[in-house]
Amino acid sequence: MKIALDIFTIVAVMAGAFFFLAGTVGLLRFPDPLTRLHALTKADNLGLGLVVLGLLPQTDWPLDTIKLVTIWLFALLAGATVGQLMACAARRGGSNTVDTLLPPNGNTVELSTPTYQIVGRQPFAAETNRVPSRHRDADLPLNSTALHRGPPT
Amino acid sequence: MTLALAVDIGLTLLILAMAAWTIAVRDTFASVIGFVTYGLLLTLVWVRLAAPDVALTEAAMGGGLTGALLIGAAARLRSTESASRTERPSVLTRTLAAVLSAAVTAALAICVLNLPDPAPTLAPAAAAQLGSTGVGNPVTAVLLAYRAMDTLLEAIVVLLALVGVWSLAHDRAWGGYPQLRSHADPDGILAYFARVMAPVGIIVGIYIFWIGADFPGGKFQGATILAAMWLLVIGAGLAHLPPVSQTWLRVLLVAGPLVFIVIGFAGLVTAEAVFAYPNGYAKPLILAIEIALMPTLVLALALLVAGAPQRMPPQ
Amino acid sequence: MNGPTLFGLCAAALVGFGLYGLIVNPQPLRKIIGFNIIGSGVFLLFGAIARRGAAVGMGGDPVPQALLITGIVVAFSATALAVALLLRLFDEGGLVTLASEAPPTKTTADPPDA
Amino acid sequence: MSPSLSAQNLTTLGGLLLVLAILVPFAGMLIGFVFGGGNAQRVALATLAAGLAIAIAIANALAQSGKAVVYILGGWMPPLGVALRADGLSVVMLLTVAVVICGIGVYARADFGTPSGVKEARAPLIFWLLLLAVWGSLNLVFVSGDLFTLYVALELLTFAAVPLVSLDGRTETVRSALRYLLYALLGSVLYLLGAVLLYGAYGTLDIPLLAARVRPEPAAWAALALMIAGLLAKTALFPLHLWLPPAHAGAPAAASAVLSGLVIKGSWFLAMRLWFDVFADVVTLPAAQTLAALGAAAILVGNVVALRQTRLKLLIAYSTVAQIGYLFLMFPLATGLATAGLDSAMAVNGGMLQAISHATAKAAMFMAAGLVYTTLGHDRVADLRGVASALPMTVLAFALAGASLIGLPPSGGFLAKWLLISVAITTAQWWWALVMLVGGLLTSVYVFIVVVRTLAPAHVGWNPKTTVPRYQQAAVLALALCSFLLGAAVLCPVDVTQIGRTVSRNTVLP
Amino acid sequence: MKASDLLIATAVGAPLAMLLACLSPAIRKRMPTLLGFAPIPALAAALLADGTPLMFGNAQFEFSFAMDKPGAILLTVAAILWIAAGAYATTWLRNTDNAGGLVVCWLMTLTGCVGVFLAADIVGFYFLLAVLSVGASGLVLQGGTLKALRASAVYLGVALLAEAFLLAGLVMLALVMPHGSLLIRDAAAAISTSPWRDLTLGLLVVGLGIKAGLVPLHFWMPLAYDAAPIPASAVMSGAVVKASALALIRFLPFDAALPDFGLPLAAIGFFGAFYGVAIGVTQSEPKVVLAYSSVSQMGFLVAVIGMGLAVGNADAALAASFYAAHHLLAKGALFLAVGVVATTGRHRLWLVLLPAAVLALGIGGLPLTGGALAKLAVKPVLGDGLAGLLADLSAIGTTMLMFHFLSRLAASTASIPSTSAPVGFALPWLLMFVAAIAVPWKSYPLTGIGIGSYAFQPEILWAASWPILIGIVPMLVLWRWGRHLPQMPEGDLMTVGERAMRKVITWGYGLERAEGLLRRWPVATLMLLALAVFLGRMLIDWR
Repeated sequence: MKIALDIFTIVAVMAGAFFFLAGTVGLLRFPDPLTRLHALTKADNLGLGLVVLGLLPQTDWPLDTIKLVTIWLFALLAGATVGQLMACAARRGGSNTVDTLLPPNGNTVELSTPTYQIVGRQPFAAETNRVPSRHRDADLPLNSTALHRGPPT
Repeated sequence: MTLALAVDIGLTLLILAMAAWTIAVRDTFASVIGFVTYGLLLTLVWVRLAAPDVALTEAAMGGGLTGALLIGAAARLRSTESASRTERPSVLTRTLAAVLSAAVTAALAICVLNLPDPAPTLAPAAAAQLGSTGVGNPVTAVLLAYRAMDTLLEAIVVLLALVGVWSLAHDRAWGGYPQLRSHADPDGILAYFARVMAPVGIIVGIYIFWIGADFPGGKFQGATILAAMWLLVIGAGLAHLPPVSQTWLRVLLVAGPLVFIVIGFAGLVTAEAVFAYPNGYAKPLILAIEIALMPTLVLALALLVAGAPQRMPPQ
Repeated sequence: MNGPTLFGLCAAALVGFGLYGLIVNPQPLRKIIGFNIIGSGVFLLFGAIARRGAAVGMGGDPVPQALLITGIVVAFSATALAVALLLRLFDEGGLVTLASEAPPTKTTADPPDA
Repeated sequence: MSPSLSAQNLTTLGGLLLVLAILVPFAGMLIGFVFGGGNAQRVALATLAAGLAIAIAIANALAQSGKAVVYILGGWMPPLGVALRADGLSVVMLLTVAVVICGIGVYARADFGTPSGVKEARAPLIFWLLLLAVWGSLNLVFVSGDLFTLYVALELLTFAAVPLVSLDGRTETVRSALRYLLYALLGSVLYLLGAVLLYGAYGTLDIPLLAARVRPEPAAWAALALMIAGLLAKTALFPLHLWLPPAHAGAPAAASAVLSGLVIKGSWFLAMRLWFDVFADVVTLPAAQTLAALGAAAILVGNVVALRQTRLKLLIAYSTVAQIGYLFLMFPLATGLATAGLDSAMAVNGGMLQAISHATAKAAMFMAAGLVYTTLGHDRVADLRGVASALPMTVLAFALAGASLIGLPPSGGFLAKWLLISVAITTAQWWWALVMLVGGLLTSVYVFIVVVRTLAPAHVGWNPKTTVPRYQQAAVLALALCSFLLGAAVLCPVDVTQIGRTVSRNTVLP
Repeated sequence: MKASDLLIATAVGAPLAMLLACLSPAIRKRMPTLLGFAPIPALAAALLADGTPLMFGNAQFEFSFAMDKPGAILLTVAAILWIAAGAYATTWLRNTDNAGGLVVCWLMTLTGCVGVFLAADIVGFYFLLAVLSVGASGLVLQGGTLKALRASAVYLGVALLAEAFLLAGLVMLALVMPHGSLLIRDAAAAISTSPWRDLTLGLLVVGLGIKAGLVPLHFWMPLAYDAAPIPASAVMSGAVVKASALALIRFLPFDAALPDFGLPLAAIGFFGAFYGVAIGVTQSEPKVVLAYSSVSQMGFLVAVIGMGLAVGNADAALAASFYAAHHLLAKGALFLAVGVVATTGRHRLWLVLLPAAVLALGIGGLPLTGGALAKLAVKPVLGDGLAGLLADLSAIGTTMLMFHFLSRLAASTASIPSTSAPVGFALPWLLMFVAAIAVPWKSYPLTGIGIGSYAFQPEILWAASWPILIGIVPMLVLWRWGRHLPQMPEGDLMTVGERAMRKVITWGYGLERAEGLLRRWPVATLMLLALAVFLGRMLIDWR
């Protein structure tokens, strides 16, 4: 019985690792944030699930197993929230470049009204799609004209 | 070439690669992200070095709070990115820096390679007197019994850093509250996440604080998690940071060290030395000190991340 | 070549990287990251020494591990103070690099200082 | 099982005072932080008085017992626990810091009093809290016997000093505070690296135990080199002084006095403690002469650049850079004596006297510059007319402090110069004596320039911007007199600085 | 407390007490009138005190004051000059409003001067010499003109340079003193046996030489005496310079013959004597001419000391101090004369000029004056070989210089011919004139050099007078073609010094830029790492 569980663990963890690999390749290959998010959230969550599943038989019941599962749940919750937030920020900007993901770097955002308030940022013109997909985010030309500073306090 | 060594070598190479990338990449924000990843990888190394307490601290403090601090700062400083990049030092400076850093590294490597073989250690001494401290976890025993003064000073360091951060407020904003950058939609996903995670985080934080007496854990790790939860709730826009001039805030901030000093001097009466615990009462006293230190650390760490007061409270 | 020695050498390399970063990167935030990397290198060296001192059934010498925790918290406080100074410098509108400080001997109208 | 009995008999009578010397200032800071507003100043002044009393009590305990005052914290013996230890050197520095901080406290009542209308103002509250924090951390540096506790003390000192620099919040003071913080952090991380190597090689961080175990081997060399380099960065010895001039010139007067007079003495004292107590067997004459060569360069460059400054506070800041050079001239002299098998007490006493006379003189000078600034509205050296008529006591104090820095008798500087020159001659290292004499001449030039400029009669019809309260001038004059009359230290019967020196190296013949 | 201890204590204590009393403005206002009385205790001590030293301090360290023979002679005459100059200064200060500055500096210089004369231990001597220098530079500053500011800056700079040399010398001396005693008495004995004998002697001679105006380092003297007010110039040229001369006499070991040290010293001295005359002749301002005469006479005095050292006879000290005492009186009187002449009209000029002429020529050795006695006292020390000849030649030169001074003095009378000097100026001048004539005669036998009547033998008279007669010839030549001589700038070497200073300042600018470079972040951090590696390297090669 022990051997079977070990084999199951090895197989499950290998599968999990494979999905992580897929997720990473997706992160590097896909051209814009939305598709990258898609790859990451899908592949990595599944990968994590498989790895946790694979490790379950190794842990002794009941405390460690419950801990492992709760850790998995927290990871899922955190991953989903962050993914949704980034996707919302990307779509809200109507454009797909990494600059829109960042909060406007004006000094202070007036939080007078609880609703989220966009401070003076024109969306990018239609030039996003000419950005070659091979282009890594970090080297994106940072034309600060698109992002003009918020009202100085 | 045992499997463990292979894992260690892999981990080391991964960490060195991440550190090199963090230093070498041109964009500050990417460097910050690299640093956060580096912090999490370092947690793995602490686990490999059989130091779970330190792993918890590194994950909470090194990767978590420092990461949050740096990401916030990098976001605000993006506009100065292009200006400061022009001041890249000359090739001569960089080669000299590389040579001298390599020299220091080589010196350290030589020292590491001929550290004495029966490594001198204080583990037996610590273990021998662990009983009188009434605490199971030897690290907590060192922190709160053998070297109690260092922990007291360390709490004072955190408070002093907070006073230093608050001293950077404008005179007109003194007495106001720090303005944490919050962009949350009250009924958005972040608010929901905060409402779900906060209670769970608080339980986990107190749990880690509680088991710290006998198992890896402790007040710094627990306090950091609670501070993180408080920052999450404020980040989600569900609450405001208290104004700086609030009396209860200052009393709580100061309570930890003062209780520590009082109990320390009480030791003079009951156990003939400052910071000594009378026989049998060590555990309760240590717990009392830790309970007093918790609010101080939670508030101080959160306020350190929040920064200097910027906005006056609505009169 | 066992685990602690390997991580000791890794710590030495990290200190080297951190020093290089602290000297060369012009942005102060990158310098703070460099400082943190040096700090983590020093702590890693201390951890490796603790692991070498494992005895009496403990995973490592508890004294260095306790000092490590204190060190990490002190390093965090230092980073928080440095970042606060940096953001205040940014709010003042000053160019956020260390080098741009005006040479102290400029004879133009000197600023009113207290 | 109560802590081992040997801990009790090691803790001497005055031991508890050491714990008080550290915790009273910090407790005062915490209580002042809670009360806030005007009360913080009252709490601070009360703590000043208490701290001075404690320092005097410790000195008394040391003089009576004739050996170092020791306290084993928590009863845990040193390799595991932490011991506080105060020998002659520590007690002399404790007294100096107590006296100078009380002088600064009296002086600062006028500049950092909370205005009546406001419940709590930022700068006054922060200043009083940081003053107590600087004091507590300095006391810890002087009495702690454990290298890691000394690391935490250095960090406390830096965190207390940096906000003092940017207290008035102008852009260039914030920038110089950031430069100071980053450079000081680099220094303390190198110090920690050295401490870690020592623990790795010898298994303890306690000073006497280390002194017994340290042998000349790679770990000791690397540790000593890194720790001393780190401490030199924090003391701003010449090539590493990038942060000192803008920081000390930009800070408000009382803060500059604390920074220049006291804060740099903390890391210098620690370097001395390491050099003479811990690494006594590892240090070599060439290494000591490297330090003194940097000191000599500091004296020459610091003084010449000070001559060219147009603002008084920058002139005094560069004078600090030069005077720090003097502090490091004692290292080769003492090591020379030790390798020659003679007692190195004379050189160490010379260095201590130099440090004490500089602490009091420089604090008085910066506070005098502050008074000049409040009276004239500027501190341009070229235009100090009429100051002598407006502030006679302050100009006298500045002149006395200058005389002490130059080394005119009967000042402490003169006695230090006399001791160091005689050691330089006995150990045939006459060039350090030449450097000292040339440094004294260069210092006299800018002290003469400033004093003569203040003596010039004022423009007709000019009257001071604000009249300065008399007790501020009295505080400045008191500190200057402390430095000027320090030469009388030769009269005290017992050689205080050598009491209970943990390790006397002179018995070691090469 | 024996009587002599009390006398010595009040000698130094009185001026010190008055100086400290000046702290309160009320007393400072009334102090000018008391200036004349401050030196009286010093005069009493000089005349009455015996040799027992006064000690105060504890076992660790104690100041000690004592009165030896050279000290007694010089202190007596110095006290007389201080009293006369004090009276002169009282009237001088009557018409100036802020008298406080001069009073404080005056009392400080007086305390220092009396202290140096009485000091018997090294540290006390060095401390009081520092007080003397700072006070004297303050006196020069009281001249009030921009020239006075420059002169006092030069004076203090040179004084502190001398103090630096002196400190090094005294420390080397203290190291070789027998069982740690600090008394000057043992110093002379200890020097000849110390391993660094030549270096110590060199440092002491250079240090005291600067203060005594030895030639290559004399440029501050004409500047200071010209810029300072008249009473201050009188006191500085008389008492202050003699203090360092007395120190030379006390520190140098006369018992052991040191030809390889004494002869070069004598050579420098004689060169100074002739150099002073050569430059003095070209000057037009009477005070500057007197200053160069002081340079010349101090050179001659150092020559005497040098010869005494070379030949190793002990009574050279007494002879030199007697010569210095006479020069002190004469020079002080002449400076007061300049002040008196400046305030008297042409009609009453001869009333002042005649006595001044007697004193001036006396310096050259006019028979029957104190000068002749001084030259007589010094003759045995110099012997009659080359040194004797040089002495006579310098007498001729001095006479010529003095004639030139008298002609310049006559030209500097007050504009209104009928005015006469206020009594406050004339009385001290007369006191000094009488003292300059009477005291040498009275004290000559006391010093034990020879009996008074010996001086009247015809051949002694003739030996003293032929240099004066010969001196008249070059005076006539000078009076005839004097105008064509090149006009040397006042502090001759000073102009060279100023150009050097300007070059140093330009270096300063370069150094400052380099220092600015050093304070860049990358450079500073690289220096830190380089220092760490270098220190490590320095430690390693201990094996």
